[in-house]
Amino acid sequence: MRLKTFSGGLHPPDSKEFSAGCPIEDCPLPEELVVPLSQHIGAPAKPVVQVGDRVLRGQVIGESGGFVSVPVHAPTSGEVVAVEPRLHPSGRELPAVVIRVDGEDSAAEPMSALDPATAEPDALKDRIREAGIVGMGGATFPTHVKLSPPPEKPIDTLILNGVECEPFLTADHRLMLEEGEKILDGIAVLQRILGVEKTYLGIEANKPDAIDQMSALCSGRNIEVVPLEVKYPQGAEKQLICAITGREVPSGGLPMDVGVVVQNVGTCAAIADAVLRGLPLVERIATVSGDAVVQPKNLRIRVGMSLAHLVEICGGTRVEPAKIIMGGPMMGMAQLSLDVPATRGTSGLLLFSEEKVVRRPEGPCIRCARCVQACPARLLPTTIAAYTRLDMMDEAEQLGALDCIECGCCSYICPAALPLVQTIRHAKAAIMARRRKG
Amino acid sequence: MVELVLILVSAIFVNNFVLARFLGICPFLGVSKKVDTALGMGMAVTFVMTVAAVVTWFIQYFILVPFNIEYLQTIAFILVIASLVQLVEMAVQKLSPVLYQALGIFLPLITTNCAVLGLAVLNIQKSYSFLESVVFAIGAALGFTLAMVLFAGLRERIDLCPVPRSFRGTAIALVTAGLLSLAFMGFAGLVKG
Amino acid sequence: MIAAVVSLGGIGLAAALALGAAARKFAVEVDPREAAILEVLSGANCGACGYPGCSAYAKAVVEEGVSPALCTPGGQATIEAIAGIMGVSAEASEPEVAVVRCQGDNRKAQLKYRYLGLVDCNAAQRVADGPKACPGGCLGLGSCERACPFGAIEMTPDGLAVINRELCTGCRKCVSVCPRNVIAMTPRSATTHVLCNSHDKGAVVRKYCQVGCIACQICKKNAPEAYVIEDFLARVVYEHHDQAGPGVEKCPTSCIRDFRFGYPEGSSFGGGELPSEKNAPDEGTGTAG
Amino acid sequence: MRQVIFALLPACAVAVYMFGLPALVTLVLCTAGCIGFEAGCQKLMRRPVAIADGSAALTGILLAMNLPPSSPWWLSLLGAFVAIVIAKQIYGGLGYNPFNPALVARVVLLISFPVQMTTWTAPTPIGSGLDAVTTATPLGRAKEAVMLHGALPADLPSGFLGSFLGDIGGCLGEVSVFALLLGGLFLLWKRVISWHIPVSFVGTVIVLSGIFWLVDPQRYPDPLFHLVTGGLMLGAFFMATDMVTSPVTTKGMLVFGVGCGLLTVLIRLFGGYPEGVSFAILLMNAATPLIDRYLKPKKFGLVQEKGGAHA
Repeated sequence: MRLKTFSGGLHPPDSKEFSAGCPIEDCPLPEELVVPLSQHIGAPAKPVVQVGDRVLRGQVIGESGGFVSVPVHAPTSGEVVAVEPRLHPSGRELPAVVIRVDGEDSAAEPMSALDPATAEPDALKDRIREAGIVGMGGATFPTHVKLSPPPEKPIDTLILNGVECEPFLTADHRLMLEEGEKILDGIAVLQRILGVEKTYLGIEANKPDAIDQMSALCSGRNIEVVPLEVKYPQGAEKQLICAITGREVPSGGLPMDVGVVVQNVGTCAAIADAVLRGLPLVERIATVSGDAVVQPKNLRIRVGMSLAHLVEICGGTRVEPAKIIMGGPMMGMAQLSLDVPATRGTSGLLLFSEEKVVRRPEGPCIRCARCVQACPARLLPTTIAAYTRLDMMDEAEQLGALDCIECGCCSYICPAALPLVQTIRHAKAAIMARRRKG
Repeated sequence: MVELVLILVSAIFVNNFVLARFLGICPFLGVSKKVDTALGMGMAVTFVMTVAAVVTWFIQYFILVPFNIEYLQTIAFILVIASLVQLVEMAVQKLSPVLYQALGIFLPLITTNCAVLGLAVLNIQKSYSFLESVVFAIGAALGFTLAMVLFAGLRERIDLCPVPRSFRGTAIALVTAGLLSLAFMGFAGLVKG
Repeated sequence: MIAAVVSLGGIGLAAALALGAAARKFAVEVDPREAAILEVLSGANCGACGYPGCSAYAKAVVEEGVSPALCTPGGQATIEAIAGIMGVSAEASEPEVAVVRCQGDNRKAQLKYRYLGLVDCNAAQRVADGPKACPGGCLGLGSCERACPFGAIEMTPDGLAVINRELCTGCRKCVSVCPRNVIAMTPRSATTHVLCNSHDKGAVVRKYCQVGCIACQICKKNAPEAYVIEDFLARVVYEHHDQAGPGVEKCPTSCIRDFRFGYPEGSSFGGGELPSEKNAPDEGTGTAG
Repeated sequence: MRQVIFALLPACAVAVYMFGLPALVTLVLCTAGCIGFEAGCQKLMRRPVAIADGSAALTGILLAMNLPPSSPWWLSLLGAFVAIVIAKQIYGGLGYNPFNPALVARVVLLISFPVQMTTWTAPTPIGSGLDAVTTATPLGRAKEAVMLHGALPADLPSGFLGSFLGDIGGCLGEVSVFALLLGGLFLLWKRVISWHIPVSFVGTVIVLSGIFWLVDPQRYPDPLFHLVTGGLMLGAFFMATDMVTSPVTTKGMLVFGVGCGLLTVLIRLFGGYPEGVSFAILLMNAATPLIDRYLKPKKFGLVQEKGGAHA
């Protein structure tokens, strides 16, 4: 059978063998946690604790700052030693709560458990917001917003994203293998909230064990497991919807415009914890890998652990890392140092040695059109970039710069090593800035 | 019928007004920075050429020839063409101010555009019948538009090139026009006429 | 002969009638003042006035009664000319010139990381707030140089923007394009400026820049009228710029500079006096290092 | 770039074997000339000298392929100058030239020096002991005969195998279809070029010339003749597929190939020149920006799929 997929895309070596076989390990607590108040897209949370306060695991330390925002919880018990700007994965100094860990890890009173079969959808959505749940694939968009489509946009399909198309990352893979039931619980909650007719779980075909496992679990539950062709960016929301349902999210639109909601399997597991057990989101699974790490692992980490601590748990580094990436190698964010806290969106931490980091000199574009063929949004990356370089933003916009999903296929495939996606990202920001100006 | 088709094809490709006869170079270089304006200019010229061919044909055979004043041909034709262009200019300004802005000074310059006058004179020279004149005019105008649009496309692309400073602007445009004309040499002999 | 005159006259008459009719049908109202204003504007279409191009500004002046004083590149003469056309009085405005408030090029200031990507300051600023350790320093990727319609900005080989005061018309294009607000508009008569844009504390500044303002107060002690220190950064009070001299020599990090005595090092404008400046003191005309 | 040069080697070898020393001299002069002009230009413009990328050498080889084997030395050097300086470097160098440099040079030479450019030597394989004699290309003879008598000459080479392997007069690159095809297939296999342009180009030539042949076989040669003579293979696999001067989208490539084929046949059958491949490719080069402009891929999300019934 031909596997479902989308048009465009490419096949980077998936490099998952380093950590795919490693069961999830609990990461021990460090002495200090730096919990950023901005761990999601939208307004940052407002701190509600002061220096000297004792906090318990799961206690709210930052209140949500608006509708598109979620609260932040203490990942463990300890004493607040500072509320100040700290280096954030974005490279900026942003407000964070620093907690000295007492090691007891005593939990605050959990929220009441809800029964997904009987609870009101609105109560479930409130719970998801209170638990601070955001998209855990890396985008960190507040989940309750995604689950609240306006009434004129009926949702008939729920898609679970277990694709994990980024090379190296195996966190979702391990989660599906080890905690499949939790994911199913989360799916039940989502189905109750959305009232959908059809639920799909998309998994890339390079994870046959996860496909078998989830197929067995899902049988008889109105959930269809869809094996997908191994191709990057198969896990990008719009591409995933296209592959599974054949619907294309309109340009500038959202999945809800075609009646679909997509949720990451990690988010699903977090929802199950929040609803069935009343636990807020303070931990997640993250893959630590890359050739500079001694022992690649899949870790269950707490939010606020410094990247240096994660590396230490994985046996430290073999060589001086030349590149540190939070997230996947294609779309992740390069980090200035390891003194940065992990957040709810930290799906992975990759450390590469100098020899793995390919830095080719930029050459001239010879219009080989590899980027055009690879672009999953079917744009002309090199032409958009050429106009952007000359600051001709009208032309760049006309060519659809805003439809770019920033998957990085063009930069990856470019034989001339041009920074295409970086340039287009700049064009997008410049066009948006100009629109705001009016 | 075949004759008419041949005249049309010949005027568009083989004896392209711009690239083979080198008429109408001024708007060709002046208004070819963007494909859209080139297209607009092409349409304006198409209109002027067709109407000019009709009117000048009538003037030639119903006024100049009967009165034996063919020596006034040039003056009479320029007079008519100039008025026509004025007309088009007013219409464009009213109907499409954007195009009017983009065409700028080149719109009134169609007045003295050798392509239009050349067409009128060629029609008489080749002693085309009325129908042949009109077809020849349409062909010439389409050829002009084709050359304009092709050239504008090339120039839009050259805008993105790191052309050496001394060749920027008109210099590189002229080189490109030369190369384009070179390519059109391939049509030579395709249709005799 | 008669036939010639009559027939040509007839053709001309017919054409004239047709044109006359067309002129009535396709009449477009254009205010003659608009064309007159367009005439006196520089035609650079720089956008300093806030309108997309000179013709849009001319239209706005005539139709919306926008102030005639918005064309900074044209200077006082243009403003007066527009005011004359519109029949209003022109208020005088002091001509301005842009100044890059930074001397920390890639040799003198530290970098946080190596930036690889589009050569554009705004693009670099979006990557972890720019590669320069100083949050206010010039990124040196030349966005202002490309934005300047008058060719008044050059980048030194070590990555610092320097503005040629004679070519600068005060159009503010560079100010709006700079992501770090390094470029400021200053009165043209003032030649002494604090070339630093970092509001960090002195100890922090010292760590990442050799020529940053450390807010040591020495300039203020030497010329109390001419300087203020706000938020750990010294600033020249331009009303008293003529008294700023003593602060220049005493500044321990040489971040205060008098442009009469040269430009930041590495720029090709460096050295020599500006002919437009009168009363240049006798001493010290060499390039300040 | 290297792979394209590599793919051209068999054809070069056949040409040198068939035409002997003059062919080798032309090859060397063109290649050296191109590299020299490229380096000189880049020095003059104070840009980094990038002759190591192989693009100038490739242009040189392609240019030589487009010249008669007995070209005088100055013809080769002039061609190299036109190709590199006028057609490429003043547009900014590699990646920016709108027209294929080697073809521009060929057409400039063809128009300026028709005699030198159409003096062909009959192939005299090394060791055959034959003296070099001048001859006409099959396309040239076909054209002449049709012009004069309105019918094809009776003795047009019908030996398909011979012309396929390479014993007909013509430019260096028109000799052996077999060697060129070998190189072309190598490029396809290595995915240096995509199939769209060669297939649509050659396909159009076969279909169109086939139609004409069926209409009047006395006047129009058969498709096979079109395939194995002239520069069709060279053009379809090595010149039209030049990425810099051809469209970037697959749809655009197909249109480009069809356009090339159409113009080639029209010029060959009805035009003043016996060979139309180079003009056809140049004309389509000129149309490439427009093709790219109007045949962009449909952006993701602009097509409403059948499943998306949600208005």
